[in-house]
Amino acid sequence: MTRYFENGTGELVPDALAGFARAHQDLVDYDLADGYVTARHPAPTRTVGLLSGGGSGHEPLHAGYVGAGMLDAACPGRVFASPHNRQIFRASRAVAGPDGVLHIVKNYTGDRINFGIAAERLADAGIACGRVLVDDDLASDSEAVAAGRRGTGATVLVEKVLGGAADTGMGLDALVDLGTSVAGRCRTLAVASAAHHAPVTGEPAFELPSGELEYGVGIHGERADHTRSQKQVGVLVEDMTGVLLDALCPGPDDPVVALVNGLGSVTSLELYGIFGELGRVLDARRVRLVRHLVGDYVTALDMRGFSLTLMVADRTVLDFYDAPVHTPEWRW
Amino acid sequence: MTRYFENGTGELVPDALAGFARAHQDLVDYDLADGYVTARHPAPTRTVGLLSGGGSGHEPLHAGYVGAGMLDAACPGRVFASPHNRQIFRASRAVAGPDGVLHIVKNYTGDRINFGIAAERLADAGIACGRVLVDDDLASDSEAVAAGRRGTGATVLVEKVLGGAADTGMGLDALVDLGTSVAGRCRTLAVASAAHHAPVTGEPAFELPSGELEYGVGIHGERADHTRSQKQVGVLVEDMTGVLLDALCPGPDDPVVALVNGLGSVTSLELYGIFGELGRVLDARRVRLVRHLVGDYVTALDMRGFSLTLMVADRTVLDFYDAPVHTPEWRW
Amino acid sequence: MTTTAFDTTQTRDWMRRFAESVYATEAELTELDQKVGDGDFGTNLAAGVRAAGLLLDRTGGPADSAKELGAMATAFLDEIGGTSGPLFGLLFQALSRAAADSAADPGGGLTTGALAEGTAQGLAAIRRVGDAVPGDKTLVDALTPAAAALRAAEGTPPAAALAAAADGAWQGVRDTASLTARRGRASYLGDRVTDIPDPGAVGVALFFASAAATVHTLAPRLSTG
Amino acid sequence: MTTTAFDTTQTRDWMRRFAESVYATEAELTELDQKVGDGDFGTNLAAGVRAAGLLLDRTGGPADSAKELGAMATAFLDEIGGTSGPLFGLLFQALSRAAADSAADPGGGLTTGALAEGTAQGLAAIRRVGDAVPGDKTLVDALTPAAAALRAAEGTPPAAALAAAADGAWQGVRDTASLTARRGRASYLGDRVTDIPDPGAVGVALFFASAAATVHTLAPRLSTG
Ligand SMILES: Nc1ncnc2c1ncn2[C@@H]1O[C@H](COP(=O)(O)OP(=O)(O)O)[C@@H](O)[C@H]1O
Ligand SMILES: Nc1ncnc2c1ncn2[C@@H]1O[C@H](COP(=O)(O)OP(=O)(O)O)[C@@H](O)[C@H]1O
Ligand SMILES: [Mg+2]
Ligand SMILES: [Mg+2]
Ligand SMILES: [Mg+2]
Ligand SMILES: [Mg+2]
Repeated sequence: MTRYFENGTGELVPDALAGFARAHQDLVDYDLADGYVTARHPAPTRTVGLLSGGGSGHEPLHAGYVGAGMLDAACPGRVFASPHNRQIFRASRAVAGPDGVLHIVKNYTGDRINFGIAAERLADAGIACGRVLVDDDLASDSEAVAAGRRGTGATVLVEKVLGGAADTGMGLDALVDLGTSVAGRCRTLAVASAAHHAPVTGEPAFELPSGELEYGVGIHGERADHTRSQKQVGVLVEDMTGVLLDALCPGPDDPVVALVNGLGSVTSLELYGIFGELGRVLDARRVRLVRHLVGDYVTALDMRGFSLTLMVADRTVLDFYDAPVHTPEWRW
Repeated sequence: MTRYFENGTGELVPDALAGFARAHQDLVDYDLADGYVTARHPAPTRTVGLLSGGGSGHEPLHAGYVGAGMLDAACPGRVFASPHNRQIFRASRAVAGPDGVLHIVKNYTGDRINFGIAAERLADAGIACGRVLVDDDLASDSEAVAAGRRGTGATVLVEKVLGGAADTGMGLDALVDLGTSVAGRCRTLAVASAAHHAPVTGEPAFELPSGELEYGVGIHGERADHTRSQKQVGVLVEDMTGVLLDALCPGPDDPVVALVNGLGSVTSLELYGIFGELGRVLDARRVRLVRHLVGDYVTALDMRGFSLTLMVADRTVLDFYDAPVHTPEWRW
Repeated sequence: MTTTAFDTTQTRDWMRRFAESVYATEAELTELDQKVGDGDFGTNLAAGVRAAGLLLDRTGGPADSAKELGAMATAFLDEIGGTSGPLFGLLFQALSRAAADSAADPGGGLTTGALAEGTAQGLAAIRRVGDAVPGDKTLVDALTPAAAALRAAEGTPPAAALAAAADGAWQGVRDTASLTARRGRASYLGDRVTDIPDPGAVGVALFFASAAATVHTLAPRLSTG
Repeated sequence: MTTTAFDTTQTRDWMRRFAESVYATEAELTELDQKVGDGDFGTNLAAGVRAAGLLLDRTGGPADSAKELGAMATAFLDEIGGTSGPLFGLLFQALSRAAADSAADPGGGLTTGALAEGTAQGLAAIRRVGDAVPGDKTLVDALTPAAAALRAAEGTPPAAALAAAADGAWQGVRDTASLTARRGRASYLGDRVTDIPDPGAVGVALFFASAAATVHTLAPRLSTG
């Protein structure tokens, strides 16, 4: 109780979920026993339930995106720890449609393991279950990382697109294909100028010398594999965007969607400044920026940093992205 | 450039506004020369333009609330410095309706002075101008503070209610009366467990010993008039709510609206936990909580704290509050 | 020649030294305002003198003292927000008006009488708009003794009169250290902040002191010991 | 009697000492995981032993070693997320199954053979699910030598065999310090983190070491000097 406003270690997540459930009782139900959140008004046209989950501390991900047009259920784990398989299994059973349930999983070992065990149990129970793995983080795109790229900011884009698609009645296999294809066309890079604070100790998860940037940081306070000195934000964004574009190589006619995402305690002033720089860089490179989001979508507790995500879309993907959504934290 | 992502001192606000204007060009226009933001699609039924403004660093206040159903214009000053009178004068002239323009002003000396000078100039130009002063902060409710209570979190509630009212075609005098009455029925209290960081130096604006809370902090890093030791959040919220209710004394049938507001870098987990506690306290005291908001509405850069605002409403006020709104940061 | 009135060059030098003093002490002013306010006073004041300089660049510079002071007034009133920006603007506006009046008199230039009159008028306007009285721990506490010193010095040359005004202002600044603020952001702190002088008052003292020389650091002038 | 197999009381004492060791070293484990991961390993492991304790309270406690280990398996598999939670659960599940098998044998109880078999099966399951190989800097690096030591100790009493397993595990832990992680969160750090042992591996060593005595602090066991 030095920095976090909480009732005690370990109470942060359950207390938050209770408050969240009351705040949004018109939109979501909260299963207290098994600790998952479900949508109250899913589209009747859906044949597949959409479920995601992962460690807490990334709010609004995932519970904030449960509702019409997006997720049918979210399974929040403890802070930075994947949900356990029972939670995932029970939530999946609760929201599975006639064509089963789709798991949207960020690529982290813990999430893969727990979603994997839950999938085995679902198969055992005769419930069809598919998986879309999100692995957009460029910083972990290296031979040395056997686990593969991490899943980060792109998760919200994948959830939104799949939500729009599921509302059309699309079946499980088609959703898996679509989601896998969309996830494959997203890349993210994240930087931080200060670490998040560990809830248990109230202390920064790591120390960064003043003027240094953690370049390629993860969303759990995993440090990046290197630091670099802080530059003007225009230069920084230009560098980051260059790396993302090199990985994605959008064609001149490809519509691109951008997410400028705050990791926790970067100010809205900075995020909009960063978006301005991103727009300039994309204009100069003749990239067709057709949609954008600016705000805190996938956080890392109170980390002081931001991530840039680019998604190469097409007409179909954009239609699903534009489809109506009504969740606690995303509405149009 | 040690902590803030920016292009240099003094560029934070103009760069942010440029990015904001591009991000929300479907909703707002940005006058670069005079530095104000206007709504692109105000309701044709309005006869009075609604304008607010103040120092930057409180985002989404005010520019994030420019749009249909809320503000017609916002004048952002430098970080924590009120806008200058020319900015206010020009923006007022741009959005004044046939029945004039209404200034929603947070009670701070600088804002009063600059809005005051602008009002003189508007009178001179033959434009009717009214003012609603928001002064909800309980911590500055003291004989010793000659300037009176500060204006803080309630500002967004007043802006929303007046927006709904203005859309009905309500005239200037009636809006002033309504706004003044609504502002008078709002009280706020804010606490922080860590200071914001000054953009110029990147250092905390003040040091708080670990385990201490700044109790009654302002939204510019003005320290509170005392600190107290950090308690469980349930105890803290109970204390704060008690003080607010003592000041407002809602009757058993009065509908009450609550705002649980993050000041910058408090996590969404904590804010929902706080809302849960607030709900419990209000239930126990049989206060009729009819509406609520949970999130970052009025911030103090990256201050680690939150504020609680209670508004005693009535049927009319609730109708205006519930009216449709479509701004960059508030939509329903 | 310099004994009875400031000519344009002297006024311009004074304004330039004031700008220099503000830039030189910006960090110290920031620190003071961080202790009793929100830390932006130094930035606000620097933005004002910068805006005035840019304004004069654009218009090709002033032809007389009144216009030099008028540029300061326009810059601070029109471009600078915050609490102190328009208040300083009101002071400069009154000084500019007094300078214009005295320029019309035989002898012309910026006389001690004009300085006394302009400062008195500026103080009155600031008190009207900001509602502060002496003792509230604001810039009024430096401007009041400065105005009194100028009035008492009528008949003496402007340089001497302004030196007396600066002395009075610095004393006013030091006196604010022991006051409990009742106006401005510092007032919210109650009795928590003591022994810190008011930043706005320091700004006023800087202004008068710069008539004689640039102020490169505040520290020696703030110590009451 | 204690020479050929652990009875229920001995297994229960082992599990209790393990819980105690976890609580006692939670802060040290947190610190380790902060350096190479995300700082929650200590919390996750503590949540697991706590959940197992609560489960046994609810069910009135176990009747035999297999059920004692089974409670651990259920708690970790069903209640604990994170990477390590279900992996530890798989180890306990395999040990519980082996214990149940050996209890059916004449002589009964938890024999060294059952411990060796269960650990080998657990290791295999962990490798199947988590895809790690020795040298990836994970808990596999402690579990592999522990499994080998148990296999080599078949025929000796469980207490001696588990002591050998603990020695092997601690050595495995110390060896991870010089490895570059390829799995788990630590892998994202590349070569930036060296000389820090893997927290999950420490958890495995704690488990085997607790058969003999509670571990109150990690420090002496981690130093390679
Ligand atoms: N009501 C007032 N009348 C006169 N001067 C005031 C008043 N309130 C504040 N001041 C002066 O303004 C100074 C602060 O200016 P500045 O930092 O620009 O304003 P803000 O408080 O808006 O950040 C204070 O140090 C004080 O001298
Ligand atoms: N693929 C894997 N296979 C086996 N063990 C692993 C693997 N990845 C990580 N681990 C182990 O898990 C430990 C971390 O556990 P924990 O902190 O609970 O997980 P998380 O990384 O999800 O926070 C690591 O120290 C390592 O021993
Ligand atoms: Mg974790
Ligand atoms: Mg200010
Ligand atoms: Mg200030
Ligand atoms: Mg971990």
